[in-house]
Amino acid sequence: MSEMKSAPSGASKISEGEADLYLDQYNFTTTAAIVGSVDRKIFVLLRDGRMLFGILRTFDQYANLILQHCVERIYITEENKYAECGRGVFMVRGENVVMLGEVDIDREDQPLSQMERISFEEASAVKKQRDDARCELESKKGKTMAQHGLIYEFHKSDIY
Amino acid sequence: MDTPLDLLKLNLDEKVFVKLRGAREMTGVLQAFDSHCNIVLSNATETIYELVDGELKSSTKGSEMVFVRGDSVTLITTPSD
Amino acid sequence: MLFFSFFKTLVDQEVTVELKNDIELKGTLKSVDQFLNLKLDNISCSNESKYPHLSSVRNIFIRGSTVRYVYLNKNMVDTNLLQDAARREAMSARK
Amino acid sequence: MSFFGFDSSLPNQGKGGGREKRTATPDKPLDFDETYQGLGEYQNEEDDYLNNETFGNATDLGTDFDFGYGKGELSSNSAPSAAQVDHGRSYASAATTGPVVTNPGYVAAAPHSMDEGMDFTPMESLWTNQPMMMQHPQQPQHPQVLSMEELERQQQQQQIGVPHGQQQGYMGMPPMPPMGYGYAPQAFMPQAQVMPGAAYPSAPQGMPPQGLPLPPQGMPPQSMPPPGMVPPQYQQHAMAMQQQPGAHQQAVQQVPSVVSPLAQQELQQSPHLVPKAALPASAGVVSDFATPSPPHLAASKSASGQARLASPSQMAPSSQDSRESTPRGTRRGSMRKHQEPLSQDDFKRLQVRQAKVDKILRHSGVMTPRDKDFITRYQLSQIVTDDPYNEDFYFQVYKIIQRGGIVGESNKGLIARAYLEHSGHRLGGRYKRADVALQRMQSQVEKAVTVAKERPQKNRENFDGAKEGVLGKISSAKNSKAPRRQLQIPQQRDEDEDLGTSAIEDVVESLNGVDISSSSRARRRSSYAFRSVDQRAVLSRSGGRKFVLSLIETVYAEVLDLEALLRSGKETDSTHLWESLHIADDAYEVSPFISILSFDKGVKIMPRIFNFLNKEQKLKLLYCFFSELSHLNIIVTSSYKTNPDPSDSQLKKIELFQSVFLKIIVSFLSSSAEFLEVLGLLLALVKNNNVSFISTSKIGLNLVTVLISRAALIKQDVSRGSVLSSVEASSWNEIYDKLFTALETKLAAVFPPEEYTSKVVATSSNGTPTSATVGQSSGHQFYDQSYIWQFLASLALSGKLNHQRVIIDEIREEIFGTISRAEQLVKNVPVEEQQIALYQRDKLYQDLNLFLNVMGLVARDGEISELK
Repeated sequence: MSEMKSAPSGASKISEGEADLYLDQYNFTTTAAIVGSVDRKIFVLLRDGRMLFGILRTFDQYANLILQHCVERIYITEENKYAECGRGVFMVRGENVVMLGEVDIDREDQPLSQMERISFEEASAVKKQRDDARCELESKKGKTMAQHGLIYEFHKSDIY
Repeated sequence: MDTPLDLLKLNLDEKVFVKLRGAREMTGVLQAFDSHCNIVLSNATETIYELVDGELKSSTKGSEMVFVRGDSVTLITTPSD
Repeated sequence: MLFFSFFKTLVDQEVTVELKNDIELKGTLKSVDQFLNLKLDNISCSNESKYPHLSSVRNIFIRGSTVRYVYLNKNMVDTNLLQDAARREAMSARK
Repeated sequence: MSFFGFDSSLPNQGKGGGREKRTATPDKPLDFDETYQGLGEYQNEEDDYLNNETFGNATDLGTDFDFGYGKGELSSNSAPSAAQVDHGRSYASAATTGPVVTNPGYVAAAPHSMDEGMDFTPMESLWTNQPMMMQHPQQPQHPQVLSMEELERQQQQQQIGVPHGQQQGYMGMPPMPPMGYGYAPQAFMPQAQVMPGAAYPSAPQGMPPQGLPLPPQGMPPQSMPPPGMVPPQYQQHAMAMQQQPGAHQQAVQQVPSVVSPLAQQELQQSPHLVPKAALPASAGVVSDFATPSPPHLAASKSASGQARLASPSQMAPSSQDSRESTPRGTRRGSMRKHQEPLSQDDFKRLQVRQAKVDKILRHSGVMTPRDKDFITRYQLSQIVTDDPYNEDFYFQVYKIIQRGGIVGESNKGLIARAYLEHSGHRLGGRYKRADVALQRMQSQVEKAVTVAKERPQKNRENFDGAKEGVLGKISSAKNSKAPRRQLQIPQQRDEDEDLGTSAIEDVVESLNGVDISSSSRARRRSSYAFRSVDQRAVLSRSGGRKFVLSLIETVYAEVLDLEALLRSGKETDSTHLWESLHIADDAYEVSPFISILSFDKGVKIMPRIFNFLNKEQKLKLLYCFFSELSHLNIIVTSSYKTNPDPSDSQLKKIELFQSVFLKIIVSFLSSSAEFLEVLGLLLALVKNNNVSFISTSKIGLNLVTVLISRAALIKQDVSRGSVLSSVEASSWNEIYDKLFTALETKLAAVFPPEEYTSKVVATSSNGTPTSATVGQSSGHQFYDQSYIWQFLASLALSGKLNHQRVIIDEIREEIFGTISRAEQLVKNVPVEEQQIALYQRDKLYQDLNLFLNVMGLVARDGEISELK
């Protein structure tokens, strides 16, 4: 109430038409898209290819996320294996997020139940090897492409 | 003086050729653009270049309407043909 | 703001988003913001084996900058209106 | 094992003090909005959205009431007080009883919202019982007026899952567990009978609210919320709850080892030895507790803890559990089944699920509604611009087009509903109240816009900077994938450009006064100048492609400006638009206006241009158009002579021109053009063009037809009042003669050759069918010649007998050719194609007779006879 009253009247007052226009926008904010996932289990894919699972507790206007009970998972899909490592509470910088999504807790274990779980160290090593190989391949590819006048860039930090 | 975007505006509703990062090209009718070079093309044909044993091969993919995010775009011009 | 405005009209339509890592996500567009971050419902993925958990994901928020293309149907777009909107955008950018 | 004398039978049988009242609650769906509205005694229903302010007041409470985030002393107080408060329900008991069907209120709450498949946040569920209180004020247990002590007690409870900002808002709320994800019902937890929870209702009654402060004992800083002042048995309970592994996925999978009864016992016996060691689960489990949690919050934990303790041996790692997944929508059903005996798999699944749910529910609500509003407002204020309508042009107009112009309140309702649906807002629930949401949104919008407008102007100029954040800002330049403007060129007005334009304007202006009859302009354009469809060749003679395209864009800009004026109800002035058309621009060999029509977008804009031109301008425009028709790209494209092999896209261009520009001409001629004006246009056409070339093109022939048929109609129109004046009549005869002379001996050439028509048919049937062809199915299409017969008919109609004779003579072959083709169609046709063949035959006769009837003849059944 006080805020309403203290809102300066006159020049800065917005017209009803304008208010309606912005009302349209209300649902089209980053917040509106993410807020429904608060206090829910989500996964987050980071630009460096890391995959996090955890409960979204809060976020800010930069879409920095706070994940609780955070678990990092690595898939070695070609061998039908995966690994996990608990990370506790994570704050994820919004700029590193590729995508995030709500996980159905009733269905999330289904794909894993058909995979073999291996140690996280082992999986990390495989992943690193895989990523390194890819980096090398891609940068080589980039050079060849450049000779054909084509831009094919690859950045290590974008290996999602 | 015309800005590059003014030149792009001339090509609205015209066929354009777009070069993209990731060794891709696309032709299509320009339906929209903005200052980030985000574009919408209709009747688009994408050409994807791949290296197969060091040889450059290409494949194409068509779509009736596509939004192309500007940060992939490296060049927009009128098609040579 | 042109494309923000544009994507708002596509809400509740089925679109296919191709990411820069070549993955294609098909789903119903539920939301978009001014950074063109997209939120999709009922997603299906072209390459689910890369991210097996996507089968249990109900909705997905995609950071706009990771998007390469968004494939649409032509009947979702009023091309004449869109061209006009692009012109207006270009005009107001000049002013 | 009975920790606190918890009367576990209570939930099962649905009886006991306060609960009985609830049992009596009719099975009425909960309205969460109601809940929200009436937080505690703040039952100010009208001013619902002001709750935001209410929450904000929490800061005024000072530290005295700042119980947030599970300080140790709280655990001691709140648990007992939970029971103390007259709601007669402890967290523990509530948790166990939650979903039991004998408790209709709760059951109604949880499954309903699940049914909706979304937005059921624990926050909302916390309010679930509120409406019940409100709807049933007769419940004597509900304290309407709270003593100070009661207030304190309640506040202590409120910090359960409720962060600072909300405390005040939740005052008076009964201590209810979050319900969102559903609880394993007691039926699954045989051991719950001996579980300790029942101690809550009884034991705490005598507890002093503050409890006895105990020094924290050997707590690892991060591992657990300090048990502090909890009397031993409560502490034990808290421990037991905390050591539950559910919080972590890994933990879940390792459940058997984690929750061995032994470990449990150890914990109980040595509560102060914090269970890092006692927890065999991975590091993740420990870190689960990194965030201090109010132990008493473990309402749900106790439930699952019981479940786990109940049958540890049955626990299997969930990752090897091949159970079926439970889709969201089936939850309701699965909850209903709770009363039935369960298979082991189901049991396991429920346990795993319960563990997950517990983890989620604990600590939920860290982000308060106020936080959410703040971020939304922040983002809204970023969108605020000086010209919101313009910025959102496409959406705003599209919306109106799609809904047929109906906007207004219903629209707002939709917006509010959408907001409720994807925001997961606390207003959500079974019966979402859009009006309340709308109110909230409106107040938020108002705040956001007001704030944004007060922002110093300099920020506005640096708008990109202002938009940073929200995923936009990227620190590393190399990997910048942010939506950043890629083309930023300093904008400066070029003086020369202005000079150049004004020079052209001068020329245009000087020509503006020129009467259309002064057709003998210096620029006498060659009429048969080109044999090529090459667009560039034509364009180069009117300034080049780029120049013409820029003209078109200028025209668009003018039209958009005029339309904006029209929308806002202002006067429009077509002067600038007229100038931008370069109609009378003699600086180029071919009028730029003609070249504008070479582009689809130039054609498409014409109807909108015509909306703003006055009659004189329209006449001038058409005069220019007909004078330079031979240069019109579409004529070249649609002539079988210059373009014998038209492509699909060319056919579409022809189609577009026909349906857009030809239509404009027809409507202008029929609505506003005088006889002499029509003659003027026809004269312009005949004098300045090679008519016989134009007549080889479909568009050209149509244009000639339009002019002469309009003239013929006016001539015959008795209602016109007066017959033609002698001047009019002689002009007409003169011009017609000119036209006829131009066409004579070449009349047969209006019929495209067979190979051209068959190509058009083939192209059309491959691509989108156009009006160039006739026929329902692709196999039976043929070239539609009706436009040719229409032309011949109007030519014959306006001519004298000798003209008609010449026409018949010249096209005799085509007439008989058409008749024999028509007859051929129905011969030797399979029965199934009979229908199509008959239709096609009739169509051929119909077109032909259009012409023959003018001369009193009719063709049917392979013969020509006199029309009777």
